[in-house]
Amino acid sequence: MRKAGLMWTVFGAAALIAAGCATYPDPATTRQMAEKMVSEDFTAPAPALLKRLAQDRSQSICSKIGDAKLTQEEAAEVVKLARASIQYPASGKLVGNWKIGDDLAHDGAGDRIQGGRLEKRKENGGLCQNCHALAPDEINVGNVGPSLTGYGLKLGNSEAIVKLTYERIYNAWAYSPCANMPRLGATRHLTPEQITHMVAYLLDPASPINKR
Amino acid sequence: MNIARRTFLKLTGGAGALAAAFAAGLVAGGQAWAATWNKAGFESKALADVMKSLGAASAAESKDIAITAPDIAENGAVVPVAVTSKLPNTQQISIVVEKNPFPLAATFDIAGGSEGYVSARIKMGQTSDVWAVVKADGKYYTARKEVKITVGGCG
Amino acid sequence: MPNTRGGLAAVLLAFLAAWGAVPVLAQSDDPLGVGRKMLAEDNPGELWIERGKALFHQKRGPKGVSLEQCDFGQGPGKLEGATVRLPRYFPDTNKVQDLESRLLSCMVQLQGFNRDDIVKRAISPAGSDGSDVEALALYITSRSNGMKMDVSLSHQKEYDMYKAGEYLFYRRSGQTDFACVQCHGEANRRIRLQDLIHMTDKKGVQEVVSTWPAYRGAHFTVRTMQWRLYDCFWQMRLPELKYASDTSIALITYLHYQGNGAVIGVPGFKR
Amino acid sequence: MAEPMKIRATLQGDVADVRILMMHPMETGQRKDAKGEIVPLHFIQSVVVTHNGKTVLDTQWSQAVSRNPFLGLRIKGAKPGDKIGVTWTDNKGDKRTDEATVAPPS
Repeated sequence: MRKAGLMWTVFGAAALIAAGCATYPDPATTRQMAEKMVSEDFTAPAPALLKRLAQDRSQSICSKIGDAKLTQEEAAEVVKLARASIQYPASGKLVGNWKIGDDLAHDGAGDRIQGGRLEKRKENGGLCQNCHALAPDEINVGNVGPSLTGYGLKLGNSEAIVKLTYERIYNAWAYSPCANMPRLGATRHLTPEQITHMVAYLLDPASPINKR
Repeated sequence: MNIARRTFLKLTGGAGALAAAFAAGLVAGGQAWAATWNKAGFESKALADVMKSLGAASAAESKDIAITAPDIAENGAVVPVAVTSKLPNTQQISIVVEKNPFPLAATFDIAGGSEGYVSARIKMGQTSDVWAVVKADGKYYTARKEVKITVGGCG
Repeated sequence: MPNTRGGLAAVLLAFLAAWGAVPVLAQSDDPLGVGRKMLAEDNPGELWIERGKALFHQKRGPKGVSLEQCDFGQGPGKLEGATVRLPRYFPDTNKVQDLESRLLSCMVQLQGFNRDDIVKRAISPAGSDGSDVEALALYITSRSNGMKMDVSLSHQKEYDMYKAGEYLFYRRSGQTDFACVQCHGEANRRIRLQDLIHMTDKKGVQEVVSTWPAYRGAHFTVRTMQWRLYDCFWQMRLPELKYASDTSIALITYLHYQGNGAVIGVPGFKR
Repeated sequence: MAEPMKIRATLQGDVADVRILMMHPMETGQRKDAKGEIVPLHFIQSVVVTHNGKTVLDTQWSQAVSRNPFLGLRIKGAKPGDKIGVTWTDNKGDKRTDEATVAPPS
């Protein structure tokens, strides 16, 4: 009975296409076609770099189409994976040098691929300026993410805030599953040491971000 | 390589002929502009020297000159600047970018049939005052406006 | 302890939310607007239309023929209104093609150019005066200026491309965790000072599909939709998108269909 | 030999609004190419605009004028069909002349 029904569906769809009544493919077929495209349509100077296109479990969950919402179970899984991903610097010190952090926050370069070449740098830029307002007098800042102006003034620099700030930069999805904010530490875009400098830039009272 | 140039090469039979054609043009065209091009002004590195070269060292500020330019330019390589002079008998308009390595960007000599208005696009290395220096009825006047430059960084 | 952490996180979220709501540059006193308007009024991109027209009619390639027999869907050589229906399915190639992949097919099949050679030069290097393909794409699109985008889905492959494009628009990957929607899913957003077009909004996506090819001020030359997509993937730190690939055509099909009704006006002017 | 200019001249009353686009690299002599070599100074030094053959604007430019330059001006006492001529000359002696007619008010 069930088999017969399935047969009907298959023949039915074929007949509809033949009659000019083509229609949207189902999600599984769409996924299969699109993933095949992704696997064929990109080039990189080294095969290992093509792996950047592969999705990890969290990215796959966080790729909701249109208005589709995360289920509670999915959100919980993303948070769990994010928490497990967080690593701390070998020194154990979560607050680095705010001046280095300032430079990093304004550095949008590193690790891009163009003309068959990888943009090789010792370390990547922190990308903050692209999306966040930073020091009060800065004009050339984005607004995809919330303003970070006065971050330390507002939140202080208690041990708990230090840890929270570090973790949010390392993997924002531990607190906001599937947020737009990249998981900068977890994806290895930044090193734990770089993140400590950004923590200092956000929290240090002397940092330009906390100037009134 | 543009098409026009490629076609021309074919017609004249090679780069040698092209160079010869240019050389011929250079002599005629070159002399025509060389007589008027304000070499001293364009090679000046300081605002005061530019003003001197224009004969505008003692120019007065005027409210009859309007500079239209963005408060913030997204791309310092292409900053639109328009100057409108309501001063009677406007004869010349210059655009000067104070903090450029060579501040004098352009000078426009206006003959009788043209209004006291010019619009152009200029390069700016950094945030700077942009000056309009206007010669009207034999006297010099100025106006200025600050244009902030944000360098695009990546992309 | 978990409570403290939750409490702190809530404080942080409240802080971010409150501050994030205030745009740094208010819409009313748009300090960039004057410059943008002045630049767009006189668009140097128009200089490339004549070049594209000449290239279109010139006998070129190993076979020494013009592109006058190229069929963009309205019949050989018919350019008026051709791009409003692209991408579309073409029986001769049995593929859904956008403007640039179709142009590429014609340059290879009609004119005898080597595909790899054309692809290598399609996106011109920085500092140059642009490629043949860039000028051709602008000229061909300009012949639909003033007409409304009218992409239809009727062939099964068109439906497939549309859905694949939608999937790819939302597909997150790489070290930035970005899909298209992370930057183009909300109104009034900027990367630094550059406006991000809100592409999940009808008006936003219409602006995208009606203004390419465009003169890119920072490059001093004309750029195409294929370049726009390539450059996004570059900025996302992903591998290089192949020119005229199915991935690009799928995304273009998705965007163009969403943007139906937009009135084409090229070249656009981009910062 | 260079690419043609794009000249638009439209009437507002008896004033012709003239807008000119030119294709030119306007090299500053400071930019380095992909190979790291300095690209030599190459820029338009002079643009002369005529109205029915009579010079109405005579410009001197430096390398600080943007690549693919734009020039806008307004000519008094113009009528539909009047001829607007534009000639640019660069520092290498390359030059180009184009002409347009004044369009009636739209």
